[in-house]
Amino acid sequence: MKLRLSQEDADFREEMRTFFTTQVPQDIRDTVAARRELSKDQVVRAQQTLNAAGLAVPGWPVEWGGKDWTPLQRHIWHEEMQLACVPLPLAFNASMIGPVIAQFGSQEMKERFLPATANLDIWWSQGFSEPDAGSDLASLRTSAVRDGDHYVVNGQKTWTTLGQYGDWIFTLVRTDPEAKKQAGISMLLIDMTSPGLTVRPIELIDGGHEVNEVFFEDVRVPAENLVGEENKGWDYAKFLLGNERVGVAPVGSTKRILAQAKEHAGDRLEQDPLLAARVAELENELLALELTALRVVADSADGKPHPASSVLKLRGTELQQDVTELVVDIAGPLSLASGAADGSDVPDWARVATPQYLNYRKASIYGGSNEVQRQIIAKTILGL
Amino acid sequence: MKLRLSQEDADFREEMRTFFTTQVPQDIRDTVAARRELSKDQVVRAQQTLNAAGLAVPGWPVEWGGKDWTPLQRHIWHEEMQLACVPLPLAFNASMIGPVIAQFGSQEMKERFLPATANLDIWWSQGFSEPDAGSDLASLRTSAVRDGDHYVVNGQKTWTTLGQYGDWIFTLVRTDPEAKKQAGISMLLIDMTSPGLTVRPIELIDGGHEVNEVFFEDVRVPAENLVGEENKGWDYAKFLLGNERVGVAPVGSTKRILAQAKEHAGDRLEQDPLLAARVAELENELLALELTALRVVADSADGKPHPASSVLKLRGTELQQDVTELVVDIAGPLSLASGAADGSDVPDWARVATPQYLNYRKASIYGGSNEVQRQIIAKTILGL
Amino acid sequence: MDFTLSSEQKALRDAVRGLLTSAYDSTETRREVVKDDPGFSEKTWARLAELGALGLPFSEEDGGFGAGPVEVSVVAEEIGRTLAPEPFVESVVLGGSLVAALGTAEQRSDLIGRLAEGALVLAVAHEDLGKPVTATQDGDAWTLDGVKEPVLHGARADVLLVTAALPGGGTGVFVVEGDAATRTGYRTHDGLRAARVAFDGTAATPLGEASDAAAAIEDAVARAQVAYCHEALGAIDVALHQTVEYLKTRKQFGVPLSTFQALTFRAADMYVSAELVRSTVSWATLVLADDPDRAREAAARAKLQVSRAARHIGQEAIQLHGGIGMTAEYSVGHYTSRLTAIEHTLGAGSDQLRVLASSVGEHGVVEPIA
Amino acid sequence: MDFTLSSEQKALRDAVRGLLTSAYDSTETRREVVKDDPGFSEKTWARLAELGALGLPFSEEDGGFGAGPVEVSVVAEEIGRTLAPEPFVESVVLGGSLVAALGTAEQRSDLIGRLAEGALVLAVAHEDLGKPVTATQDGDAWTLDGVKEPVLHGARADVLLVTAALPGGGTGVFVVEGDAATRTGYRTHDGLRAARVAFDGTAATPLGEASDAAAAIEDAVARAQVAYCHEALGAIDVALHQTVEYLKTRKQFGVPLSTFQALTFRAADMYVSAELVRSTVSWATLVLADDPDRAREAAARAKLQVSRAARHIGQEAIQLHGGIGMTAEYSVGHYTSRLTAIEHTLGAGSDQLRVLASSVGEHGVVEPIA
Repeated sequence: MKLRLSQEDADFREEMRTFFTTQVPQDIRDTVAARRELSKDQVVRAQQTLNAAGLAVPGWPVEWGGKDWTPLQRHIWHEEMQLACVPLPLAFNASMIGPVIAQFGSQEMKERFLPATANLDIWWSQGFSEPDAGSDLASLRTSAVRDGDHYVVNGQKTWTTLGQYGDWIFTLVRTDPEAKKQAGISMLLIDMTSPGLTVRPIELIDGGHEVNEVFFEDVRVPAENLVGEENKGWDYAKFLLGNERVGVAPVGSTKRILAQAKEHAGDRLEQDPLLAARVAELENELLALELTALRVVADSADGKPHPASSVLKLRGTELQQDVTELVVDIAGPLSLASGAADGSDVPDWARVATPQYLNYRKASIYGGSNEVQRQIIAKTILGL
Repeated sequence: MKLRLSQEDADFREEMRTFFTTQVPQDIRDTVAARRELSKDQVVRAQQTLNAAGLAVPGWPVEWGGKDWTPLQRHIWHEEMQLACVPLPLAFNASMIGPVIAQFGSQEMKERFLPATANLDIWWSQGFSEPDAGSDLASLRTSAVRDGDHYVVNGQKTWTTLGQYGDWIFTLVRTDPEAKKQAGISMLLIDMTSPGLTVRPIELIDGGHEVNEVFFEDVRVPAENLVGEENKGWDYAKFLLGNERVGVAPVGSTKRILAQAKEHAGDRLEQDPLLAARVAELENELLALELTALRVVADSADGKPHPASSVLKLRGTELQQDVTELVVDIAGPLSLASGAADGSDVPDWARVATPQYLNYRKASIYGGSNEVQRQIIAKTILGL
Repeated sequence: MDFTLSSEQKALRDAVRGLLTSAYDSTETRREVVKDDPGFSEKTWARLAELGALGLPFSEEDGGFGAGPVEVSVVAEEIGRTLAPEPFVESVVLGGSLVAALGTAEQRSDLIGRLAEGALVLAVAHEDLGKPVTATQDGDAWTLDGVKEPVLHGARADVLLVTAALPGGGTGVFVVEGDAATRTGYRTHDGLRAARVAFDGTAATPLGEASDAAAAIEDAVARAQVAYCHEALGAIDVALHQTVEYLKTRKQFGVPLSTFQALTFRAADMYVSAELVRSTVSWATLVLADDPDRAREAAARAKLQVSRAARHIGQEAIQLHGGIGMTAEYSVGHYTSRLTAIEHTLGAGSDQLRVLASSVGEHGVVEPIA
Repeated sequence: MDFTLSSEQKALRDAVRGLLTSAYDSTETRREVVKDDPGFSEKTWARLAELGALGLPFSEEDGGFGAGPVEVSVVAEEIGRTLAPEPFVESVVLGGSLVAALGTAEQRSDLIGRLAEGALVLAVAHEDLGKPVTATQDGDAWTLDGVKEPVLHGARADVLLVTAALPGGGTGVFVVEGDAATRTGYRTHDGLRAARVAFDGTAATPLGEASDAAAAIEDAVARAQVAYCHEALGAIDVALHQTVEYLKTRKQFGVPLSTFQALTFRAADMYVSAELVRSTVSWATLVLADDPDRAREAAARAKLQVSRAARHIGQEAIQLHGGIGMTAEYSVGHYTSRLTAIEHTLGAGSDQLRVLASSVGEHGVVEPIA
């Protein structure tokens, strides 16, 4: 057991820190620091800056732009990005469909999609969830029927995050209606400009527009856009969802927001022992989470997932929510002024506090709810 | 809606307060205040003092010593006893078997048992739980087989609180082994000096002896000791367990212990804002509980149980546990000195703090665990 | 001791409920109403006046109906149940209480009379960003300088009641015509409205005497806090009810969610929170009516309990709904948003806790009944 | 960054585990051992010495084995897993650290030598009831006056290390032969032993110089705190494991308890707590080894996290067991009792939180790696 980073890792951290704080455009980092919504252009520019330096998709195979980093180095890369207010590479591209295509796609598919995916020339959306299949993803009903060289897709997807910017969408579709649940599912890549495909915005409770419904009405998809084999989509989806061990818990950004919260609180940290104690308790909980993430990356060299990794998403989202709630409490009555515009005396951080708090209630729902996480821990780890 | 007590109820409260603080022997009240174990003699003397004044069994029918009080008056009686450090009348007698005999027993059985039960001339024990039937009471296996004028009882009961003092035990026994679960159960009253009946102490984690196992080996019980009808025992047990609406939550004693805790804390309440906040929060939670109890008694005039009554046991035991935990924290390192005896400088309240804390972990388990309470709320009240 | 409503109070409840459930018969209706300024329905406001709801707590000689805190609580709870955006607590309870306590006979008759008729929206400009508004006297004339923000419904208000530092020390309350101040209105996250209100040598009239009104302000704040607590009770009730219904009807993995004990137990805990907070809030209303010396303590206790329950229930209501609970088309998230806003209006739970903690050594047990 | 044990450390763990699980092979065995004074097994203590466990953290020149905080943590965790009542942390970690830091060469060689051989039980008399013991000098001779309580293992100790107020200010540490003090021993709730130890002109020898040793005391306390945290980790692991096994095997209503999702989710939450606390405690040990300047901060953070996790898991372990968990014949309650004792030894969670809260404004983010 040892505490310190090796000299090599310490140098690596310094290199990352320098790159992120000097090479990524300031307007983008300022927007992240202010907890304001990034424009599509900002997300694209940020990722292209990273990609130009070979830092957008380190988890991919080296031949497609990946890095042969240790898990600890990937962890450092991921944390430093967050601490430096750099937007993470778009998850749909970098963590989801990219690795799936690299693993299961044909050579042709790889060449067609991977470089553009790494560089965010294609903005990918995710088409997994359906209105009647929440946590029970496998009960999906969107169908793809083979018709010559094409599949004809009909159905509806929902909770498609940033689908309004999407160029392509990777979907799970039912190709064998007779097979039981998981068995009849395939993964199809669909051009979002295809006739019959429409995107409808869903407004969230913070007033923002970040998720969408996607409707498919006789959408014709070339058969070459099938990933891997027909009816194997569930395996690819499991690979996709289980792929990421590094960066499951949003530690770095939560740390940053907590540090910002202390600045917002200012003198009150000294005057209000209850507030100071709450901050100290959160810092300690967050430290435990970060150390758990470090344990997981340090011990996952043998390729098997570390059992503690399952706590990262669960606890990570809880703490993310606790910290957004803290900021609202520090804002106090100013937290009401979410709609304040030019001329208001309410500082910007206080205006975004409640919308962010409301928005982050999603963190424990999306991407495998915390109930699903508890179920996984109980069943898989504890054998209950 | 109104806040104040009627003049009549205010007078009643004053009368109770005066009686409890002047007529109940001081040594008994001191023992309760010190959170030390009462001797059998003290419990008996306390109840006999109450009974002599007609205050031991107010919930019984008037002809057997009950009072025709309003629910609010019974609530006041119950609270004032606790605040005055008066031990409550033994629940097994006053709240459990007494009302059952009064409701379902023959005239002969009433005359034989009720006066002695009210006066604690008979100390009753409860024989319901069995080792393999925890929350699932109806799966009990102790059998009673009719043999002429007797039942022959075989089996084992457990968690028999204060069984070491018991003169008689009221039991649930299986009289029809063919019937499904609840249907074949009867209630038998058994003299604990009967041959074949043995009591074995169970030591608890606080080192105390308050529960027991009771073994029945061919114990012969006169058939006249059957309560009501054969195979109707489950109904009587439900009546017994559902009988009490007043006093479900231990509000008064928890309030008293919290007030004592503040005395123990002394100056630290001013010096330690976190401690003061924790006390204030507990006081507020306890106020909500007490007010809920008042709502329940005030609104239960029509005889139907108020839905909110189900929260009283659940929340009451949680707060009881929170307050015992607080006392340990106030004692700090002195809480280790639980075995200190004469000559120690550790104050008595600090010595009993941890054993009490450990002992009260039972509060959320015994008498219908808090999981059972949540199940009742979900099913019965919310219809889930 | 009595926690039940009289038959008159029940009739009032039914009338207000009827009015508001028809005015806000769906989430969509409310979203339409709050989309445009002033963020509420002038028609519904007028109907509340016709029903007598806006004059309830005021004496008959001032133009009110001589009812008490219980009647106010009945209206506030229905506001909460429907998330009605009309400024009942702001205008009637907070504003009206100040006028009733401090105003001259003439001011009372004028302002309360118009308020009761639905002809006046009052806003109290009390929050500032650490820099109090100052009042300056020149002969009989007073002017105000400084900024108040956020002022709830401040842009729409016909008349502003402004708390301001008096030249000789202490805090006074001043009446300012809405138009006389520079106002920038905006939407709050719960769909309601607030404003930055700036005073720059703005003409103002003292409400009553221009003397320290701190006690009257605290008292009016306590009344408004308790009314907000009732508004929260209404919202809590609906959020709980909707969650329970969702668990019964929504299927996952082929069975209703109510099959999952981990979820139903959490609903049970929500129910426990809801019942406990109802007890404390109802008690606080009775204290306002019968034991005014304890009004501030009772309001603090109620608001602390509401803070805990509102967070618990608001957060769990969304979580147990899952994704649908996050959407603006569905109502449960709006309840959570409104509960969050109520918590941060007139002092949060943590503020109440600080006050209660500082006096915890001054009593033995807390006795609910004097 | 490395959180794994070396093969030597694993071998040490296995050896200690083998020794302790055979010494305490059942709840009943431990109950027998702790029934009579001194509340632990002298034989097991001697065997731990034979294994080298009692000399681990000391330099070889002082008679130790030159190992570090990680090895100490390995032993402490096994102590926690078996609830072994031997005074490892008290004698070796707290007492031994003070001797190593402050003692003269002669004292070090004597006390640490005997400690490592298992020939010495050291107790540190540090807690008092607000009145510090005072040290008085007369020529070269020192005497102590006052009372220390509770002193863990104080009645059995061969030698006491006593913290005392020096005549010129500051706190010194004094060596007192156990017999020289007036000692009243008693049982603590977790089955271990403590004592009231009184000094009345009792002869004492300064440990090293008779100068202020506050920094060395704080440092030794930090080491002992982290060792206690590892003891807690061991207990937490077993309490969690037993609870999970119980849920799998115990039937209610005809099915295993593991059928009830409300229970299995709570077990999952216990697992989350257990993993998180393991991370923080392991880190604190690495800090002791590699970054001693941060030792006190790390110990405070670890002990705070242990406080939270120990309460959560200790309480839930009993609750999920139901009645059986309350009995002394079953082990899980003993784990809860021991966890409660650890929390209140050398500063509770609330004490750590107070310290951490007071410095929260002095840094931005908390960085685990320097």
